[in-house]
Amino acid sequence: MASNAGLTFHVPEPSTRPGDAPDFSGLDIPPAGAVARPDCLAPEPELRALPYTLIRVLDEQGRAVGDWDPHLPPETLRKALRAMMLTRQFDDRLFRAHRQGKTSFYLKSTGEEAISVAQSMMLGAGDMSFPTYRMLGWLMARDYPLIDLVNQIFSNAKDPLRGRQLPILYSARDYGFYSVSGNLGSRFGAAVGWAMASAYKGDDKIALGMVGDGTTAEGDFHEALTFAAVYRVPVILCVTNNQWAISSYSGIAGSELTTFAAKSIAYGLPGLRVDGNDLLAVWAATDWAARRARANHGATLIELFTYRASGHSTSDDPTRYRPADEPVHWPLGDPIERLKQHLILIGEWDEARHSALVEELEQAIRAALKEGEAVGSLGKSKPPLEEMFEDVFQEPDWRVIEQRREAMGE
Amino acid sequence: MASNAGLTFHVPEPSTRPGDAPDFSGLDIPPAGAVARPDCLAPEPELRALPYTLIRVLDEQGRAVGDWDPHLPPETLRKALRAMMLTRQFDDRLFRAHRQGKTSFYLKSTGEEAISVAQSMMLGAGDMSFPTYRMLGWLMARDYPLIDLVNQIFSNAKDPLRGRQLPILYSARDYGFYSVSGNLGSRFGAAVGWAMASAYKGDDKIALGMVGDGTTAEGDFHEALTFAAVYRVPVILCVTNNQWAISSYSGIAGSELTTFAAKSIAYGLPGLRVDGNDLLAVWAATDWAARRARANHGATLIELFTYRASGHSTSDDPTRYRPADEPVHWPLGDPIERLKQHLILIGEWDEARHSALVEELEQAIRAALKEGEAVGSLGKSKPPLEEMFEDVFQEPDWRVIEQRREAMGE
Amino acid sequence: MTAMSMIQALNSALDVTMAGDPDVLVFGEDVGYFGGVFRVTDGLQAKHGITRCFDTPISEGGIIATAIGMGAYGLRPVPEIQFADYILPAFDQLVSEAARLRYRSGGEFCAPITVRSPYGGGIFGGQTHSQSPEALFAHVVGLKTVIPSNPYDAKGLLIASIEDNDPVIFLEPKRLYNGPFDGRIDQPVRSWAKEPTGEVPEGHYTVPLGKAAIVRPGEDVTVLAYGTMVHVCAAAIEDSGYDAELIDLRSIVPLDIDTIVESVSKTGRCIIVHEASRFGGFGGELSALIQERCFYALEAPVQRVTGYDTPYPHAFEWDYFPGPKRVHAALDLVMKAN
Amino acid sequence: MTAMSMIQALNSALDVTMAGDPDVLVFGEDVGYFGGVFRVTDGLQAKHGITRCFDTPISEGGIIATAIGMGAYGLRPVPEIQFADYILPAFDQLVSEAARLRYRSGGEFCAPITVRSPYGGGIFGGQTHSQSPEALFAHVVGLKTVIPSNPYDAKGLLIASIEDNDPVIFLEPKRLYNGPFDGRIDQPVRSWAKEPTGEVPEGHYTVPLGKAAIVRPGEDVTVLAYGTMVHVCAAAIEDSGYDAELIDLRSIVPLDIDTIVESVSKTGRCIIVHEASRFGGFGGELSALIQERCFYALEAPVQRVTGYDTPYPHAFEWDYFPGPKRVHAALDLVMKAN
Ligand SMILES: Cc1ncc(C[n+]2csc(CCOP(=O)(O)OP(=O)(O)O)c2C)c(N)n1
Ligand SMILES: Cc1ncc(C[n+]2csc(CCOP(=O)(O)OP(=O)(O)O)c2C)c(N)n1
Ligand SMILES: [Mg+2]
Ligand SMILES: [Mg+2]
Repeated sequence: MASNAGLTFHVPEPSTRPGDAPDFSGLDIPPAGAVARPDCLAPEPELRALPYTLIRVLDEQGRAVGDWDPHLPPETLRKALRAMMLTRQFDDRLFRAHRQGKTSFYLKSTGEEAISVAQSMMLGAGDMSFPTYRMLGWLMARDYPLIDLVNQIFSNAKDPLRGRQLPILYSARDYGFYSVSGNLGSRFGAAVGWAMASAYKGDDKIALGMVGDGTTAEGDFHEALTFAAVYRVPVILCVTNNQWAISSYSGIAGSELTTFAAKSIAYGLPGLRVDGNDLLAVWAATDWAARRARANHGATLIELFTYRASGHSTSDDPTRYRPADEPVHWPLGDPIERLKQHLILIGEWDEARHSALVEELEQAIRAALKEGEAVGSLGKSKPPLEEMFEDVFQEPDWRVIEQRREAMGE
Repeated sequence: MASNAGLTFHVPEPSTRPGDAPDFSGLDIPPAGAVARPDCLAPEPELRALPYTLIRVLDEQGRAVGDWDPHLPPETLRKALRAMMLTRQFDDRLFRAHRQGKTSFYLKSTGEEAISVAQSMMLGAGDMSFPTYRMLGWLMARDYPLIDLVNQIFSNAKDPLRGRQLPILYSARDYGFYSVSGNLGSRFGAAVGWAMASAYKGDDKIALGMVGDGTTAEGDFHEALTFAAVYRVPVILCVTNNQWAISSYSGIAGSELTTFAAKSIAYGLPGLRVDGNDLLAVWAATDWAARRARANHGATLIELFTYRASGHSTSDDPTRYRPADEPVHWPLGDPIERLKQHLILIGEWDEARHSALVEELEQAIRAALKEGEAVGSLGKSKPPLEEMFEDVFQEPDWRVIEQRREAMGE
Repeated sequence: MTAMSMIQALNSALDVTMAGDPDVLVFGEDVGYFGGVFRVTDGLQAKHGITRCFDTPISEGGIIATAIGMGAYGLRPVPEIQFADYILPAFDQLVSEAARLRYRSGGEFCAPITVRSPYGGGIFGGQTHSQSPEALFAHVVGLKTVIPSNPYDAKGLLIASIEDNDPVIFLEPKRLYNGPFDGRIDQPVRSWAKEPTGEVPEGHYTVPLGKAAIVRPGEDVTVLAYGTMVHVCAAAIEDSGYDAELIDLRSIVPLDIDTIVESVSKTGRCIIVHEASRFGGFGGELSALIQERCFYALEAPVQRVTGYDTPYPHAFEWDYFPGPKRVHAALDLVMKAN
Repeated sequence: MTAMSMIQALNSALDVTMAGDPDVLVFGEDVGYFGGVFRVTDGLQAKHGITRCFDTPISEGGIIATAIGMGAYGLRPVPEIQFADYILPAFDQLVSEAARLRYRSGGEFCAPITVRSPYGGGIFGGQTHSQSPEALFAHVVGLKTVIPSNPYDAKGLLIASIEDNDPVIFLEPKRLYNGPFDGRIDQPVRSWAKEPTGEVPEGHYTVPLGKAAIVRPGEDVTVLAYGTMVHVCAAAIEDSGYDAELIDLRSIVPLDIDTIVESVSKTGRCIIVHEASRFGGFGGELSALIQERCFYALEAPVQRVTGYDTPYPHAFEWDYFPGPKRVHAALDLVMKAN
């Protein structure tokens, strides 16, 4: 036995902490347009370099460049811009509502809006996403009623989820949005099962599963990818790498050594690594994976590389574990600004229209909030107590019936 | 939405079933010596081709060729041959003992002996393996007493595990052999934790974890590799790909699309794919990974490519799901025959010595069996009933004490 | 009616539902071409096609997650977990996803899945092929747990479970697969062939969930059991000579509380028998319910006869297994009380 | 003695054991630099070094598997699971590995690990930040389950758990982290500062596992509780005016059966209170044990006051939470019986 005493192990640490100057110098960001777009039916062995680069379309000037440009009509781009802005403004407003004591919890997707907006718009109405809590953009892009969001966040008498769920853990079947839960990762495999069921029925609907970078460490992640690969399932499995998991940076999930997209290689699946702050790149990559899936060539893993610009949630204060000004130094910019700049550059948008839109959305949000508050914010209104006892099973059994009676003082 | 109706999914199937002629034509086996041996401290990005080839040392003539030849002294080779033969003969004898009703269960490692024998001999006495049920060779290579094996298999009064475990689920701490359990996969992460603990203490001991090809689909597999990679843990994580998981061929675990060694790439770890029927190749690959681990360069994933020559266990009949004569057509031969041929070729062994050794081992096994039967086979002897109630906790609580009293009719 | 073993009855239940409903799929480790390590899915792949009955990777979490997704789409999957001991890697999927989906989504999604799994001891399977985890499921709101004790019930309950729109854990007493077993280990092994409950209709029928069976009416004492223990209790009652009322719960969630209360109110005495370890086992819940609801009728403390609070140890199979002697002793105890 | 919140007391327990034993390691999601989402591990990394208190990947199974391996080597790991709701992905590791290792290896290996996790409701955490899974652990042979109700006990029990050579599930009632809470939601929030049990020694001491505390002696009726419910029961007893004996179990495995039996034998009446859902909950086991051992002393049926058999619903926090009113009603019920 060769024996060098003194084994050690290593605990990854981010390069900067509070008080340090932000440092993104370690990032290797290829220029927009630099990555060639292979045929979406290409066999996996030909695709093994893709996980180690970064697919980008919008360059620093706001031009759409390269193979991956999805060439979307301006109308579509404006709709995407609107959905991203609505998400951002709604998040900010409801975050404030939490600070005002109107609900128990809130969580924003600031800086990550391009991801769910692009994917929501790109995929079909009948496709199903298995979202995380950070995908409000999906619903915004599909015009989910603001008042239903507010009522859910307030857990009030008109809450579509009947007061049962923590704020923002939406469920919206008709909008292709599967029930979110507090448990991380445990729905990744359901995305695969749903898509397998669609394939079993010879249907044309595909599924999209999403987890955060931190959540890739769960066994669920591996199990979902294994099933997706083995049965060649029409599903798109995604990782939003916003580089943080509450206070842990992505190195704790393994990013010191490789990319999240490269996890695809373990399964013989293609892996795309995408600038997640670039709506066009997200769109194009999702489209590539969707075409592959619809052609029965199976699943793709997509890493959406982005940055969590806000705290994790209302329970978090990121200045305790990373430099307070880190968000403003993030080199891949803001997804809303970047799309706006592009639209202006191609002559399809201007500052005046932008300001007007901000105002219009603000009004809509204010109206929805007002309507929701009229019903009641948390604690001021709640669904009838019976709702606590419904849907445990399709038909309540004697336990639920007896307990309902007790609770209602009958 | 682009929509081609008619999605499908795919269920992998082996190329042959009972009644078909065995067919290994799909295998891509490079010649022995073809794969270059990179420096064991090389960074992972330079190693990404290794998982897609096959490290082999012993060629068809029995010569040891190429970079990976570990250049072992003949004495060591003869010791390895002996341990493999002892494993094979013991397995055959105890399998028959099961058929004779002397125990409830048995499971052989026929065809896979090179793996655990090479690893057991190569690693140090203080290193710890987290084995599967198919690693008897590890114990044989370290001269674990045959009588203790027999007594465990018989669950008799002298069973070192006190009648508590199913036959062959050994535990042998002093032999670097962690407690095996019926649950697949759930000890892979413990191997990582053990090695981390060793590193924490600045010790020089490393760990080896093992799972079968089928078991790679468990979440445990992914979680162990994630922790091993993130903390740069001195552990060797291995997959014995014997191409079968009871009745399911390895395609059901994902081998249609890639290799098991390639799963290393997901974690930024090196992956070696090795001819598991070639004791020298297994030795060399384990040595490479051990050197890397001991130099604090972290974990390696090793796929040992082999073939399960017998049924899964005494509960299995492989002729129900694969051609009955498939084992004899397996192109990578028998590990015992191959090492024997090599030893003869280099003038360090001959048929007479071989026959004598067979006989010697047979005697030793027969003696151990006799001794075990004198104590009693299953049902004829068992440890004292108190043993059922020991070791639930370090100190029994009142429940155990009361129940022991009841059971013992006190 | 045809004579069927429990394995054949379960196989028939799957076959009948698959034939009647194209949305029923069966999958699990070794269930496809091979037909399952206990042969329960034998022939289903050949008959219904490889996309309706297929092998899965060894990943219990993945199996259940896949089933939940299929259920959310609208299918009615019937996954098998090879041994109940190996359900635990899927425990989070069952508790956090399957059991909670309908509730948390306000009824938008549900998990109409039936998870079949052989459980229990009596086969020298050692610690990890013998466990009875039913209490872990009974405590999980949103899960149903069903345990048959004979071929007729097995088929009818399995069909009812598959047709149910909530997640069902369907535990199959593996020691009863090929014949009844009453714990008299010195007796010859029996088959289902000569048993009345081994006579099984070939077509579709259901045994409703939540309805216990009074296996043997009686006046002296109530005996509550399920699975293998039903047969053990019948033997013990026979040995004891008491006029005991033997109730086979058949499903523990939903629980047939009315039948239990009615019986104990009548007899005033009760024993509860299960193979699982005692502490925190389902017997505790039953005992609590009975003393809550029949307190003034009780003439003796309710007794539990159970596996010990140890793992299931290989050499001590028959010491651990709660056989007719231990049940008989408990009957004596409650009958002699007061 | 220093005034400490439960968070500070737990932090002190970790600090003291880490200082005294180099083999104690602390790890989990966000526990390192950040000090844990509830701040229980605050400052430990800075003080004891990054290899002794560190962040882990989000992988509860991986965390526990790693801890088990470390324990087998000879360390004494204290992993944190961020919320008890998220222990379930590690359930197989806890049951099949940690709990069984000593037994199945004939004592060659053991798992001296302490799994800390905040549990319970009362903080509007919704379905997945409010659950009380203790019954799932109580049924698992080989696991100990400890639940403190105040800072003094929290520190002493945590040190005892870490020093114990068997695996301990250490559930921390998160609603009590910063102050006692008796369920009177109209009252101002209290802190531990003015409570006697908030006076905590700075150094090393232990509170033994398996020893209940008689919080309030009484003659009329026995009240069994643990965690947050101890405070709720105290309030309800105060409201009711009965001379109730309030017992804080402190650990449910090992269970202090002697103290329970002694009390109920004396009072003849008993209520059991827990926040977890009722069916199959730990109250069932307690109720069964009591009627088995105190049957002839009982003057009224043992009553359970528990969470309902539904998930923990966000808007209905105070309907679900078993507050003092419901406990009071149960006291009336048992006191008026007979
Ligand atoms: C199974 C589980 N474990 C732990 C948690 C606690 N938790 C909530 S969010 C979070 C971080 C998630 O990080 P990531 O996956 O990167 O997603 P992000 O929040 O960055 O979108 C953790 C640890 C949880 N909700 N579920
Ligand atoms: C968690 C778990 N799931 C299922 C089983 C049942 N089982 C026992 S062996 C086996 C096949 C294992 O195949 P593989 O990992 O390839 O190992 P091999 O038997 O080929 O050595 C299965 C499914 C088990 N023991 N544990
Ligand atoms: Mg993240
Ligand atoms: Mg195998």
